[in-house]
Amino acid sequence: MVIGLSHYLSVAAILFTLGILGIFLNRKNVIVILMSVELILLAVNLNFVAFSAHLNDLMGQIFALFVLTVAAAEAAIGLAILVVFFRNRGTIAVEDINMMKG
Amino acid sequence: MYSLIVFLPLIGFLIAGAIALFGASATVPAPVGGGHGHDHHAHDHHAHDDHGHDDAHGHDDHHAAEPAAPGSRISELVTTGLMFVSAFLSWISFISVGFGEAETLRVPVLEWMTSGALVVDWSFRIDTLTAMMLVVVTTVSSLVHLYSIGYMHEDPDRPRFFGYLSLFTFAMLMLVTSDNLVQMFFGWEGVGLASYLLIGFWYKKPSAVAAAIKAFVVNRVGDFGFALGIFGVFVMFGSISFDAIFANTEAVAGKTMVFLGHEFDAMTVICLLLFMGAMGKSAQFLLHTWLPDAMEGPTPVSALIHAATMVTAGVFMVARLSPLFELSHTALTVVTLVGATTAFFAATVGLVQNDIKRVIAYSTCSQLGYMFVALGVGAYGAGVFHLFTHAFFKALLFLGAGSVIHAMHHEQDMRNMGGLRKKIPVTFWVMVIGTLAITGVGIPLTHIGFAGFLSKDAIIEAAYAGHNAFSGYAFGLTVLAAAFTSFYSWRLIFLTFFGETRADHHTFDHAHESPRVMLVPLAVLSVGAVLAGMVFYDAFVGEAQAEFWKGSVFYGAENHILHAMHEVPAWVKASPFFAMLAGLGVAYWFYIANPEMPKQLAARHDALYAFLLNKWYFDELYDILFVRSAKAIGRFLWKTGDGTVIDGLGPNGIAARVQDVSARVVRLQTGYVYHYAFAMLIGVAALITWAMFGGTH
Amino acid sequence: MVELPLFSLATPEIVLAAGAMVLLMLGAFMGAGAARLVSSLSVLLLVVVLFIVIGMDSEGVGFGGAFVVDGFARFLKVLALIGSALAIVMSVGFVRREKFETFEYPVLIVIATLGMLLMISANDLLSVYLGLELQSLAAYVVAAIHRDDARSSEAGLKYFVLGALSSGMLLYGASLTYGFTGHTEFGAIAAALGAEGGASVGLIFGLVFLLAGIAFKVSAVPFHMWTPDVYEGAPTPVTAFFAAAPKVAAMAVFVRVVIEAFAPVTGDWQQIVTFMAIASMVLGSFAAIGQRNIKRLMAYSSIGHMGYALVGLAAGTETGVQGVLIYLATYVAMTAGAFACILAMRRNGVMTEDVYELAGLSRTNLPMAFFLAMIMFSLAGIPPFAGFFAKYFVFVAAIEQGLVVLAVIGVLSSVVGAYYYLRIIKVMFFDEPAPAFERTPVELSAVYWGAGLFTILFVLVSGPLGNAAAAAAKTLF
Amino acid sequence: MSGLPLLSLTTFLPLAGVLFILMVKAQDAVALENIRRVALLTTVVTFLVSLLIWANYDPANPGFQMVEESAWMGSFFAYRMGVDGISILFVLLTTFLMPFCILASWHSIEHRVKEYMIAFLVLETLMIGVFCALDIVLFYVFFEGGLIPMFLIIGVWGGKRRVYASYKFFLYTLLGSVLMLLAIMAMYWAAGTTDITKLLEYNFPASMQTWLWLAFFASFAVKMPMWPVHTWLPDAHVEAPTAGSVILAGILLKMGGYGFLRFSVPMFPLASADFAPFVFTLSVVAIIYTSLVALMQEDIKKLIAYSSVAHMGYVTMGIFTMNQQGIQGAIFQMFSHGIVSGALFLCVGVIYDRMHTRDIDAYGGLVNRMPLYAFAFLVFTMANVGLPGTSGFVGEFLTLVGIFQVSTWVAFFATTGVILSAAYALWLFRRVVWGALTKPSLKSIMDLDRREVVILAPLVILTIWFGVYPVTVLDATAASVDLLVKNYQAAIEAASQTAALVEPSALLR
Amino acid sequence: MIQAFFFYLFAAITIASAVMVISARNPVHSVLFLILAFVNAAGLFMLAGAEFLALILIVVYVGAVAVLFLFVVMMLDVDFTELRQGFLQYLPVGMLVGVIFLAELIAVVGAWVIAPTVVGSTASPIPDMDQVSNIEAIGRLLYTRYVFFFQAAGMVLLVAMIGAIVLTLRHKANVKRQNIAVQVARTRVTSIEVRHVEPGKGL
Repeated sequence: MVIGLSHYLSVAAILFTLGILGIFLNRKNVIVILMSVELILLAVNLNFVAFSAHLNDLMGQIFALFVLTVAAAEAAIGLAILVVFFRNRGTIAVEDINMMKG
Repeated sequence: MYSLIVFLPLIGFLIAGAIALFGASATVPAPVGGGHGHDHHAHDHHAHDDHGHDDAHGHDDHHAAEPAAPGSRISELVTTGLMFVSAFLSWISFISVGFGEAETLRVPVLEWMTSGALVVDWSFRIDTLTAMMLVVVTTVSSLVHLYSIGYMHEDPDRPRFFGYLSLFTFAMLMLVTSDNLVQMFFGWEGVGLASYLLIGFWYKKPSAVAAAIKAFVVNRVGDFGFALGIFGVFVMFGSISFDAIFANTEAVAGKTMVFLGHEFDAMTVICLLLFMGAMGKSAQFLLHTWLPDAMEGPTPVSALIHAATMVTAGVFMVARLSPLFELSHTALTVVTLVGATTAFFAATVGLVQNDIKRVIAYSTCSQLGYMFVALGVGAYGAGVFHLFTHAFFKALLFLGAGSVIHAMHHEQDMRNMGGLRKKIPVTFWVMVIGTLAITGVGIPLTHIGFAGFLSKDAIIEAAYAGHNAFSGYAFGLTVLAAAFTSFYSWRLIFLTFFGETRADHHTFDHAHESPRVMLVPLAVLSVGAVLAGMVFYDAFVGEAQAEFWKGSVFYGAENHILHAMHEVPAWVKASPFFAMLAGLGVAYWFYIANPEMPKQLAARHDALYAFLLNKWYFDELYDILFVRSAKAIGRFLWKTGDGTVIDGLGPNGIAARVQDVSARVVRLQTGYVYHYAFAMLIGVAALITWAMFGGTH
Repeated sequence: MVELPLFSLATPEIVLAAGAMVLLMLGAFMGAGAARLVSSLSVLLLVVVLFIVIGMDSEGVGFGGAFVVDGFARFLKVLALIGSALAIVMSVGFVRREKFETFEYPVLIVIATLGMLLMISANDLLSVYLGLELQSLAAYVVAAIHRDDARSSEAGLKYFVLGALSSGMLLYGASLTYGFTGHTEFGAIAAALGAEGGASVGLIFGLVFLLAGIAFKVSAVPFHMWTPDVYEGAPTPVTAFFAAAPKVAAMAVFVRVVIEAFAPVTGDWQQIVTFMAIASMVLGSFAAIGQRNIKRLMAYSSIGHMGYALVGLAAGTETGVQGVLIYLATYVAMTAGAFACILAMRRNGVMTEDVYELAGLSRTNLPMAFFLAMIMFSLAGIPPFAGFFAKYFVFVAAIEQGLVVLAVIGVLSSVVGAYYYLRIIKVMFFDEPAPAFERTPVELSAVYWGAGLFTILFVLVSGPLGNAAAAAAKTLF
Repeated sequence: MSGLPLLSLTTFLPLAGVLFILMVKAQDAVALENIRRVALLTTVVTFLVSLLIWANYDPANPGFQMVEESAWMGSFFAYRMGVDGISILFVLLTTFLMPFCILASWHSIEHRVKEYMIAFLVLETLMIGVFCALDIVLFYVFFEGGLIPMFLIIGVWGGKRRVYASYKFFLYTLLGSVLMLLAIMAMYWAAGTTDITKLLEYNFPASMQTWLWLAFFASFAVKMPMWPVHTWLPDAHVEAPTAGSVILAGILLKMGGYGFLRFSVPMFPLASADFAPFVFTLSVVAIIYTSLVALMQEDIKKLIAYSSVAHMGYVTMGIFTMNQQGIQGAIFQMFSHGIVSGALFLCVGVIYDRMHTRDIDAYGGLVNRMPLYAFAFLVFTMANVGLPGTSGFVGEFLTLVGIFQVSTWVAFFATTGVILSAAYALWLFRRVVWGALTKPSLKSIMDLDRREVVILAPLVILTIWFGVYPVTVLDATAASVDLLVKNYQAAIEAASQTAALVEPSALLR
Repeated sequence: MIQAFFFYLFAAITIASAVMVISARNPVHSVLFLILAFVNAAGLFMLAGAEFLALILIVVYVGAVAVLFLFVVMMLDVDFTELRQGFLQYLPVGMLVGVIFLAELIAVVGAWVIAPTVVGSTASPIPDMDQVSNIEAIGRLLYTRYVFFFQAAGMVLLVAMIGAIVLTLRHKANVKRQNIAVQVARTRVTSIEVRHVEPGKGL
């Protein structure tokens, strides 16, 4: 049984779907939404790596590398904003983030 | 010369109008402080026709008579003077054209409209018919001017009045001198405007104003047909100039045109449409309702326009267009029918009217019916002849009635008169002459008689001799109408001048003969009423007619009516005379011998009496049919059509829907971040699904 | 062994990056008092870079195909730089009065601008991603920069969460595209697609995800949801910044991706863009009607305007791209002018954002009312103002391509949109005056005078600008 | 003389006045007086300059004259100006009416005089531009740009419901014209030019013509306005200040008719032929419907507004007769209506300035204290009614002559308008002018002052002059209209021949 | 075979952990499951031949990012009892969207094709593992051809740094801070004041 490209892609697809599902299912905590986004990024990286291997092309890996890097930076900023928000409002419940609407 | 005839009244109008306008503007009282009701200047909203004297209506402030407008005298003299010049020139031209050798003359004045094939110019066409009309118009007009100097003596707005009179005369002259249909239409509507202004001269009287509007609008109904007729002429003939039209009648005859989705004989359509205009202007049956109401105007106005001149414009038009009408048997039949019906209808209504002017008005209406009967059977000369004679005696009757009214301090109800014969003898005698003329007194089977005798009898004979489907009908009705005419005319005389007076003694005691300036025109007209028929009979319908008319009224090849009418049996010729006698007898019996009789009769046949008294209920019918329904429809279209439907479904409705949509869209923006994420994800899912399964794949 | 990349192509970016770091250092060492100096210097820096962009004559592709400089890029870079510079200019007074003056703010704007320049010049999915993240991360931070203000931090949080999700989608799309074509460089992608002669289902998948990620940045429907909230919550100068420059960069990416990389599958992306354009125009028009908050109103307005710009893109032709460029140019000017006026809405030391606070402005401050009115007419697309010509060009392109339905919906929604622009004018001109605003700071009045005059006199300068846009558009084809 | 760019000069001269007015900074009474004077002077000078256009105009030449052209925006569109027999009258009408508008606003506008005058001058530029533009995009720019000053004029200086009216006016007309914009773009796409002279020569495919025609129709029908998209007009008229109403009725409505003549008929002849019955239907409905509605109005301006709709019905009907009389009549009708309805609104303005109400019921018996006014009002009423001898007659008559050649049904119903117009106009005259002066509030009303006489007297004279001697106007339009009609007929003929050729296949289908 | 076994093992654990991430009651657990998912994904990377990335994922991601998450979750004192409420409210629509995505993705994946021209024409082919290690190959590309990306990533990190600082760093007035420079610069003169005290009077 050979593990081919489609196996990897399937795993990535499932991860991606789970990430999306996570956004729908969770409505209480912003952090879990961020984690769902991390899952999506993981799926992306898995895709890149799989394609890289399949195409025999390093670009995929390099792309994934940068994705990791940027995702780290993104996480830092995101969490910083979250902290600021928490300081102002004392909550990070998703439901409470609705001062502005309409 | 013709330009002078036509434009002198215009100049008169401009001068008088300018005087009136600036005079009025200069004498407008300075603003009065505060808003309290009747200050010294505010009395002028009372009706003007009771100026100067006390009357039964209790207006107590006449003594503070308004000062006459500045320039009153000048405007009177100028307009009257110019009118007399014009009248004098008209007679010269009448003699020279009608009895001389002059050919049909065209006087170009100015370009008017040019658009492609449509060329309309201001220009005059002078032939016998025109010259005859010039005489009628200018003579009556100048006499009315003169008469008005006396009659309107106490009115403060004389410059305006004389301006209007001159304007009217100008428009009428433009009408009769026009050499194309559009200029005729100009005159047509111009007299409409002038009559509107004159009827509404006492604009403070609501009834006068209402009558003015009614006159204009009803006339417009006729003009509607006239205008369509002009269009039809242009389409069929490619021109609206008389020369071009008359030259091509043969080519167009028998052609058909599609009108309102059906194919009709072109000439019939055109003639009927044009005749509709004539019906309006000449107050024919169905479009007659404005004429009695028009009596709200000052009496000289009634004499001038609603008796002698304007209303005969329709007759003139049909005569002028005789080359067209000759080619449409159907149209002529309709003309006969309408004319006869009008003659009869108006006569019946005239039987019971109590207002002295209204009686004469219905009489006018009836006489116009006669003229149309003549035209309808093809006896154009007879119709025009009656027009001619009628102008004199009807003007005479109106001015005489005016004199009566003047004497009675603006009392117009004959039930409040009586016994005036002694008080105002001159007026009495001229009225009798007028009545003799209108009832057609003369010696049967000869050509000796008052004006109406000759012309009316000619018509009745022509009706008998006519060949169309309604000529018999016309004959019967005209004879009957002649009896009625006699009855109501004598009734007028008896009620007014004979018996014990029914007026209050104050009025009666103060009744006085009119001043000379009013009596002179009456005298002149009396002469006309007596002689016009006898003098001109030959020229108009008799042996000399061909060289008199010189083709200005056209008789078709098969039209032998002028001969036939002379050949009718003697009983036919005598029938109007006996009808007249019958009418006179009944009138005498009712109003001299047995004055209680009419009341009993009216009581016994109250339905019929009311029917006649209310003019066959035409006003009421039209009120429901047109006025009220137009208002109701207008209101409905405004409120429901524009308001609810168009605005409701259109701008306002759309605006409201937009607001709704907006509110709904805004509600999507919940403020919850996960909803936003949902939107994105669902959006992507939808787009992907669409891109994969829909779209180009 | 591998030739060194041609750095000179990236001169503006390098100068900007270096300048940003210098300014950062300056601020860090001078402390809080340096904010104004840093602001001024960053404007100066942006202007310098602006001149470098205008003055540079080298064009081409560098860094292994990742970076491209062409007329298109330069046109939009100029716009982005102007937008950013105006945003900083307009913020100076605001941050001081609102008491959160920090030197990081201008530096972050400068870095965001750097990100935009990278986006505009991006010729590779990876450089798109990096430029976009650089710009976005800076933007997330500045949205929340008024950190003691709950609304500001909420705006930052929303922007961030949704932004992160959108970059996830973008990346997923990029990965699929890479997987199908084996390349991330636009030219190579196009070549691979061209050779294939069409798109496989997988690529369509990738394309949609990619476009979704980019559409988020231009706030096209249905990826627009963040816009109103973030615009409202963020400090007003930040909103002004968001509304102008980043849209330019994102639209540049949008254009380049679809025109350059996905040219062989035009039919596929065209319908997606068409859908987004229609949805954006309609939503922008309808949702703005009920708004009282003028920043929120401007948010919906910008959604709508991006829809119009996308109309030009949907055409996918040179004319269309030219239309997009002109649209962006006028949009930046109008937005800057409008926000300058919004920033001037200050009474008794408090900013007001309610539309009705503008009541009777024409009698208390006629120039401002006049220019704001003209800008509103322009935004509504009424001739003879700039906004009309912008709409004209994009719709011409759409009609040329037979996208009649799109054009009809577009103009109809512009009528609906006119309603709310008119309301602002109505409030300013027809209503009874409210108390006057505080005296307008000179930099704000300068901005709205400039922007207002530009919109009014655009009709005179439209020729050269149109030609420049035409030349810029030509480089893509 | 001919070297001068007369059209541009006329068009943009008012803007020079705007600059002068902008320089006036002071707010005192003297400054206001100066602003008014500058505005008046500007409009008068513009009128005088426009007379030069008339002097240079050759009525025998059916084509465009005094053409100016300069590059503007690459290949997309250019600055092109020119006049022909169809447009020159409107240019003159515009420049002619403007001084009256300024004069009419002399006292009635008391606040924000500066802005008011600027709005009017800008409006004048835009209006002249509409009639001079020879580039379709330029036309559109002027056409729609005119909405802005008018919107402000109604909204700022209007009556009670001014906001509703101004919105309705703006959005309604905008909605129509954006569709036209799309059509313009499609034409550019098809013909590759926006030059009107070239577009006139271009043959658009028949199927395309239909859509283009409809799009243009959407715009012009609203602008005219035709039934059933007329409801903005009464509202706008009622709320607009007097001068605004004058311009609205006098000029802005004419843009619709001008548009039909300039674009719809010559450029889309086949579609025009197909849609002519449709236009006739709407026109006839407009004539009868709005006349009936006018009958019931209680507000003077609203009544006149509805009568304008009815009169515009004659115009649309005349245009689509496609014959010389109909089209010339339509042009004349527009020209005459510009003078007459403008004058009527000025008349309303006179009494509104005194009494500050437009309720018909609030008046009555004005003739007692205002004879001059009554006279002027009578003349205009009669012109409105279409009395021969006034300018109102000529247009009405010619259009009806035109339509009678095409359809007697339409002519029949349209002619009923002459009855209805008499009814509502005289009914109005009766209620306002005639009758006894019983209302206390009117007891001290003053007649026309010198300024008002200066405003109304020329209009009275022109109303009668053009009724008696309309040849000047008709001659000016004759050549161009002739060309228009010929080209139209040629196009129809060509199409019918090709249709004859393809008919068998069409049958097979 | 062994490769397949490990693939399925890693894949199964990754997916299972991902499910737990989104469904865990406690966010702390979620983070921990996230870490588990990352680690297993690193295993998958390894299987695909991306050794460097695999290790980076563990070192950087698990070591830094995930821990940061954990830190924040712990720091923000969240009331966990409420967090589960309404968990299922959007399950239907979420499942629908999820199923659509998954179905389409699987469809795509199942029928995955690579543009035929692509194979062999890649921009940066992976060199033979025996001659050049994965990390060296990446390095060679990263610092030459893709230096632009590298620098840009640097700027991104700079922004992250500035952003984190500007948002969260607070100079609280009531907190005493150590100022080393001041401490070091302390001299006798600034520290000690010698006062001459008059005898018998005190200060």
